[in-house]
Amino acid sequence: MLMNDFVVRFAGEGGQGVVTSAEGLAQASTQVGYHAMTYATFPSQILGGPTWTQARISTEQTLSSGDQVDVLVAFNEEAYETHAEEVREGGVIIYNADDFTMTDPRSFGLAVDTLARSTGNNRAANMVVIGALAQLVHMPQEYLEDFVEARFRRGRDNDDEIISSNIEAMKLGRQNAAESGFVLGDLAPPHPPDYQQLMLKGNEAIALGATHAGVQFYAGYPISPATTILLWMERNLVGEDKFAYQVSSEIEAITAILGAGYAGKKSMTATAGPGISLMSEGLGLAWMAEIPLVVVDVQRGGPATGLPTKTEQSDLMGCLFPAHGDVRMPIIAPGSVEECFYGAVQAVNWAERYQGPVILMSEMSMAERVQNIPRPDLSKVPVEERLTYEGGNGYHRYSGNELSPMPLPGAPGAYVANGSEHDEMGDTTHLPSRHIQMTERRFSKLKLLEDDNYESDNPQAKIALMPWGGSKGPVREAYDALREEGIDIGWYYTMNLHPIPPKLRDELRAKELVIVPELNYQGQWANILRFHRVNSTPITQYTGLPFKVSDLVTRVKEIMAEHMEEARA
Amino acid sequence: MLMNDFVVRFAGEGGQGVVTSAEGLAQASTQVGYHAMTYATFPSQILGGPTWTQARISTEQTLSSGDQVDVLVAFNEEAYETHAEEVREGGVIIYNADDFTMTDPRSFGLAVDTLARSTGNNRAANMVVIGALAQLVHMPQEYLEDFVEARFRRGRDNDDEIISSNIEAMKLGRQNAAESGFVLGDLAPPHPPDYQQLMLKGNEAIALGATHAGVQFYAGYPISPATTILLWMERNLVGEDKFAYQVSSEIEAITAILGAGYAGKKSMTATAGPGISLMSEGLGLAWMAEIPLVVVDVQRGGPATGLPTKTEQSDLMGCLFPAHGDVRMPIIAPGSVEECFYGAVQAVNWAERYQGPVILMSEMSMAERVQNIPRPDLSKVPVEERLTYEGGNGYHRYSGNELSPMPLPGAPGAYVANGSEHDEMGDTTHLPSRHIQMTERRFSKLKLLEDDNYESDNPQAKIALMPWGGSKGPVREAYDALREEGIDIGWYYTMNLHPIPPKLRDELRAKELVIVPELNYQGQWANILRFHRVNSTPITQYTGLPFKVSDLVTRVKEIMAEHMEEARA
Amino acid sequence: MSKKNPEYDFKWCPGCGDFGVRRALELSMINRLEETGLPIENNVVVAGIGCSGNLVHLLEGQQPYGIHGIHGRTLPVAMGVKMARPELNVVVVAGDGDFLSIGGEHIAPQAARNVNVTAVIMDNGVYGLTKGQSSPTTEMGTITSSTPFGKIEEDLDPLELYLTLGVSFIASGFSGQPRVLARLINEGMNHDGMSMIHVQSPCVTYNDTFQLIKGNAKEGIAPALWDIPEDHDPSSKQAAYDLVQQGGLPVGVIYKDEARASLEGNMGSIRAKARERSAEQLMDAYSF
Amino acid sequence: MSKKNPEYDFKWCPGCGDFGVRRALELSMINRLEETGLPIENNVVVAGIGCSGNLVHLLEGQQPYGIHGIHGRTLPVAMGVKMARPELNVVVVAGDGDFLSIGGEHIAPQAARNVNVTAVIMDNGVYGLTKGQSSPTTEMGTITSSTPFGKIEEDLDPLELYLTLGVSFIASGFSGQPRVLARLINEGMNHDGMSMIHVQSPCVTYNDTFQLIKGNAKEGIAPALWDIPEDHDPSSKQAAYDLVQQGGLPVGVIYKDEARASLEGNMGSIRAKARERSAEQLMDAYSF
Ligand SMILES: Cc1ncc(C[n+]2csc(CCOP(=O)(O)OP(=O)(O)O)c2C)c(N)n1
Ligand SMILES: Cc1ncc(C[n+]2csc(CCOP(=O)(O)OP(=O)(O)O)c2C)c(N)n1
Ligand code: SF4
Ligand code: SF4
Ligand SMILES: [Mg+2]
Ligand SMILES: [Mg+2]
Repeated sequence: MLMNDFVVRFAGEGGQGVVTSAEGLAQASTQVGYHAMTYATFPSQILGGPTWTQARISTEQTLSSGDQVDVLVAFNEEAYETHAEEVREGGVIIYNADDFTMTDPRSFGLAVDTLARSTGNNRAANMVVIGALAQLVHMPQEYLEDFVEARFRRGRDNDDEIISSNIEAMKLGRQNAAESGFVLGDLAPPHPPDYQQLMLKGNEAIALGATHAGVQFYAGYPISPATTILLWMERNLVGEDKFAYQVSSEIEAITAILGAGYAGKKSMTATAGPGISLMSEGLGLAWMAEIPLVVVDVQRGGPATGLPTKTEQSDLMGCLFPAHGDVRMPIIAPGSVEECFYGAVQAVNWAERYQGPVILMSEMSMAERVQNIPRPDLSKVPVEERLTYEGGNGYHRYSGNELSPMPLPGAPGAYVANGSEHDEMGDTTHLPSRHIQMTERRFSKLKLLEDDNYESDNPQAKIALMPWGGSKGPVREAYDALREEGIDIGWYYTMNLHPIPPKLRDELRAKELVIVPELNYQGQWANILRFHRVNSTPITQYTGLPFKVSDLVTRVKEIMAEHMEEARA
Repeated sequence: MLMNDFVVRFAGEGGQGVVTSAEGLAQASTQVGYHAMTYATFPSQILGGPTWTQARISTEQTLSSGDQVDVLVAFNEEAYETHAEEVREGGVIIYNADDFTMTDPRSFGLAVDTLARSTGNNRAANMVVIGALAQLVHMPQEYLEDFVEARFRRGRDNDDEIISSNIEAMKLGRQNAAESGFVLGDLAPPHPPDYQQLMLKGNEAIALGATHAGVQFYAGYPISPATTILLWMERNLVGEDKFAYQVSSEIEAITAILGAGYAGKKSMTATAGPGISLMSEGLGLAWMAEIPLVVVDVQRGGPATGLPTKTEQSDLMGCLFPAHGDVRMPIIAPGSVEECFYGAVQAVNWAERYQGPVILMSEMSMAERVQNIPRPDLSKVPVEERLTYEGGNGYHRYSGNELSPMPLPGAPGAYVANGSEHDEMGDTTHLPSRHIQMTERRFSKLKLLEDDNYESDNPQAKIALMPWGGSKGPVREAYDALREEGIDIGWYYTMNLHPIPPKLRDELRAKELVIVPELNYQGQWANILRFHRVNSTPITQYTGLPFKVSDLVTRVKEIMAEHMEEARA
Repeated sequence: MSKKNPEYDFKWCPGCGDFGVRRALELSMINRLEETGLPIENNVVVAGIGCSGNLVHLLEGQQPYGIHGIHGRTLPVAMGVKMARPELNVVVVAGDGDFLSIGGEHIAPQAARNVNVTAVIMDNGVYGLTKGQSSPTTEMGTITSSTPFGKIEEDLDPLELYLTLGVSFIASGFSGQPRVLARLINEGMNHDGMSMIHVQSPCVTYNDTFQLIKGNAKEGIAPALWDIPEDHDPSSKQAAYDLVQQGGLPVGVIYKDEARASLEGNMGSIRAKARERSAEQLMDAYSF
Repeated sequence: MSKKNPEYDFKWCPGCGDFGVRRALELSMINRLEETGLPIENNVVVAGIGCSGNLVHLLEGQQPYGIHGIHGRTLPVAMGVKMARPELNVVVVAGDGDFLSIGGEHIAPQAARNVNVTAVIMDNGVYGLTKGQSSPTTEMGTITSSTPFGKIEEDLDPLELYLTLGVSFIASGFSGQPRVLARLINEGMNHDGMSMIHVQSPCVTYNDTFQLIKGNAKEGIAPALWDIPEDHDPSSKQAAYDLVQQGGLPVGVIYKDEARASLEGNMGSIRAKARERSAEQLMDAYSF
């Protein structure tokens, strides 16, 4: 039978090639035109420790990493114990025969390392695995060979050697799988996209987006799962007029980029929840003194030090209202690796446009998964520049109730960027009239960020689903399933959590009920929607893991049933 | 004609006795059985600078400092210019004839310092003023003499001298006022309460309440308007087992009291908005590791450094959700100097009861005003102790989904108070089941704080007023005025902003409309009420000043009218 | 607590220096129990965030109390515990990043107060838990994941810093010598004032300095490690400065000021001057 | 900007030391304009929160750019301005509480980086703006509003701290000598690296030290103030340490290391090694 979808989970110890195998399979598949997405978990310790990665290969765009595991590759016994039950019925288990043996009827052994060694290339173990997996779904060998060619042809003298040994390893894997007699079916041929693609992780997409948008100043402090953005910037944000640096804390990070933003550079930092908490006061200052900057929050499990290697969507309230006083941060929450790129560009554009801080909320699950996305055509991704003051001295930088041109040091127009309430020149004052003017000025600028960018589907339904951020994928899959079952429910989604597109807000207000699946306890976005007078109710999960599509389908049905009940009552 | 109410505004330079005169008049009046409340503003500079204080004397309990100024005492010309228009028609202006002269028909001059000097006591200037004011409302001289007696009889050899010179000064003031020919009327005689009273400021009431509740550990960092609590504690929280100390920052303050709370002491700090922002991460840790502590936020104008000497209610979102992750702090917001005392006791009791952080939200306007309150009968103000573990070793401190006894270092039951997600012993874990259990455990404990303590009046009205915190007084006055006009509106009030009394929440949900006057731009409490599915709308003011009763009356009527409109439409 | 606890899911890399520091702390707590008779629960271990901080969970045997809170705040938390309950023995365990970078602000005030806690710093010159970024003690020029072109910041000398800030007890040690280290920790615990035990505890995964510290005769690498000579006078600040200037990794007590009163001691002097009042008495001042 | 600005509502107390520091900074900016021809707007003054920080609003004459942000964060903000726009002249003005207490964490990293900013610290040994609490430089034993029974914390020696942390230019001055101070500030501005100008700027309201500093012959009080002798060698760290140990209030340049590269300079060396790529080129690495 023909399969459109192939889900493999690789489980074992850190260092056993769990991640490389999964990413290898994903790469091999996308090379030939499949869509692929991985989902990675991380051991909390540095070396070793139980870990697993899942790869989903599909003929269509993938929305989630899939909850139906077709094949489990168990690199050790503990991995088998932990994950065996996740394998769908009719699924197959490949175990590392070099490490252990067992008798599960669904399983066959593969002497991964022995076979690799036999090719004279110890590092080809993951190719053995990929070969075996390909066999199980009858993926043609030439597909794999193209990938090996593309991956290892680097103009070294021993390229041929390496390539042939890797191909040999795959063949051995294939052979063993064939001998095992197990077959899952035939993976349908891919529909290769006719456009260029990128294969990358969410954090890489954010870094690229920020770079395209013109970020020239980056200061950060290491913290999982945001560290990779800092390391990327330190390697790539180099050259004249560019600065990327590891500072001594998140307080230094936020205040340093604030100084840079004031001085005229597009500046950014990235952190996780604990860093957001430490940036509270600095974010309030950026709001008060009207200084453009971007903070990326790659969310992990909270509160406090929380769950550094798990995924969650629980920082929303902390990001919207990070500080004391009347503040409300613009928030962009991408829902896919692709949106991580466009979200980052938009965050930088927003900061420059309204002259203030913007928070880009990503999540562990997107930060670390690899996914294929269409390569953005940069010529079509507009980049905005801040409105700067060009006149002479004696300028009143804070005059009026709306945005005004921002002077840059070195040029005329000197003023004081002031964290105390101030008059039009930026000098401290306590006049009630000034506090009124400046407060309204700061909030009025948010209007500049309002647009109509949101997704909607089946808009006439009385009940609608509205996920946010990284839950978009699984919720969309659940939505499609519900619609196929003929259930009348609507779909709404936007990256722009604040300010929310006004049209979207009005559409949502007209609904009887808006169901919000989100990965936190309080139902934070559902609460915010009620701020907006939308009748919302959350579906919450706080396990440190993403939603499962099947769970979502069930829970949405339950809520709809209850709602009908009440309506009747 | 008989007056039940007498409002005097004293205006001048810092150092001219503006504050001492106002507080002197208030004290003199309360001594003889009137009720009194002052309202103080502060110059932003250290010496001098324009400042004013208002004193309201009344035969009934005072709710606000009054917006109808009967007498303006202008210590210098600028003060006259600034405040003259605030004087009600028929009001009187006394100007400091030693400083300037003028011709306003409503005014007469008083050579304050010259007259004082003529009594041989230069420091009696404010007595001259008080004497003159007493004359204007025919307050009997013996009232004043009782006060002087009570204030200056301290067992010094020259007590008699001091007392007679002060009385002399008052008489001179009286005489001059009498000669001026101005009269306001006769202040109705007081109904002296038959109970003991205290005359104190909000910050003093908080410090006393905390002390009664058993706070033994205080760490703080100076910041207006909370500094006086730190200074009070350093002077008075002394002796065995007690510790009060100025640390190097708010981050040290919150983490130090966290250590003390863990070690078994009732601990507290007080700060203002900027400090709350810096305490974000520490508050999240206290929530996560379940450590009792109390943070007092004496709100001032925000955001950032904001308006250090002005009043505002804009820290609510920052206090409810101070940090990243799923947290939601218990919040108590007193609405009067008296409630500052009881609120402080309750805050400490709450922290010990549910084993976690509690935020007491006060305001600049309450912190610095003097008011007479009934002396609390401490024997009737219960103090709670935390549930501590008494058993042997091998205890699981975090077992179950609800509160459990807390072990104290030194005794058996060792565990790790952990800011990462943890198992029952407090060791770090990433098991989904544990994150579920611990999250529910942390939120379930809030139930222990739910009670039915709230005020309600005219409960059958479809529209209700619900202020919070320091706006209670003026809003109550407005409410009484509206009711006298026969307007059908209800009244609700509670100090317990989170968790909100469940019965109150249900009553509010049943309303067509709940009007929330609050001193911030966003309508923060109105927003939170919509969280709770209450149809709320705010009346906002962001001037750095408290509400005026007259403004409130007008705006409530407007909103009610609009509402009727819509209802009809 | 790991052995007893299957859910706890962190392990140090095989060969990590922190194993030795853990052993040393276990020994010192047992010594203290024997010296004072006070149970292990009388110890409170305040841990930083890092591989090092996980020590509080990995201690074997009878368990002390612990706090494993947020990154960089061990000292003020420890101050809170100590000043709330002076009879407790409070020990800080933290890494170079936690203690000297994000937490650096807390050293000066605690030293000025002379808070009676003992801080054991596991210096591996790197951020281990976040996988190998540079820390304040990483040598200038070093290539790390966060300094791909070499670190361009001068490295900090913690021992000299402690001296300048007026820490009243300063010792230096090596994780490879648990018994020696235990003795130093005990001496710090017995010192009535702030005690710093700065330990070189190599990170074998991201910054393996074992060879540099112990030396390697074959490869002609002289050991950085040297024992502080008997005749060093730890009561002399000048001698301490001179010793620190010599570089390498000195093992032993560098400085010890026994004359200075601890914060607890000074609070006593305040209590002598101040008049303690009950809440009722304090209210009287406002009463009429 | 006060003169031009009726709404600005802060004034220093008559006789406040900060008046002299303001004058000195005005002079040094004018000198710099004459030396370099760069306009005053080329200067960015990053101010701390305190009476001292209000200097940025009280400057007379042609106005520089300013940032008056939040308490204790002047140094990292200044680093951001400087590394974003190295052609700007960045000056920090802050008080002892802002810079050494809540902001103390930022000195070590900026010194290690040798960020090319000039910090002018107005040390009055007290928290002025909050009305007289003790600060890190308040002498031990002093009674202040926050130490009603006397301060029980050892006071910090900022000059020794700067030396230990490796600040590459350190000068000490007195607000009563605006012209001398201006020269020191200019020398700091011209130094390519981190410059500390630590100024005794008495608070006449809460901690009046004018007499102690200038001395009083009648009352037999010797001046604490002394000029650093011509023959002092500021390039020698040892000489600098010795000088600081002598106590009192030395006026002049204490230490100056011209050999060390600034952060900006070191970034240049990175740029030499690194390969700059456009966003398009960077995407190629992920493209297929
Ligand atoms: C506020 C905050 N920022 C960043 C982190 C991420 N983080 C965890 S440990 C660590 C540094 C660890 O280095 P070190 O203190 O030297 O300990 P080691 O792992 O080397 O023992 C960092 C940056 C965090 N947990 N919290
Ligand atoms: C986060 C924060 N904490 C506290 C304050 C209150 N505050 C303002 S200035 C100041 C200290 C001022 O002392 P110093 O830095 O020495 O300046 P000075 O007034 O003496 O010139 C404090 C504690 C604040 N503004 N922000
Ligand atoms: S990474 Fe380094 S410090 Fe962390 S456990 Fe491994 S060896 Fe030890
Ligand atoms: S309080 Fe002190 S520092 Fe502040 S202005 Fe007055 S004299 Fe100057
Ligand atoms: Mg380290
Ligand atoms: Mg000061």
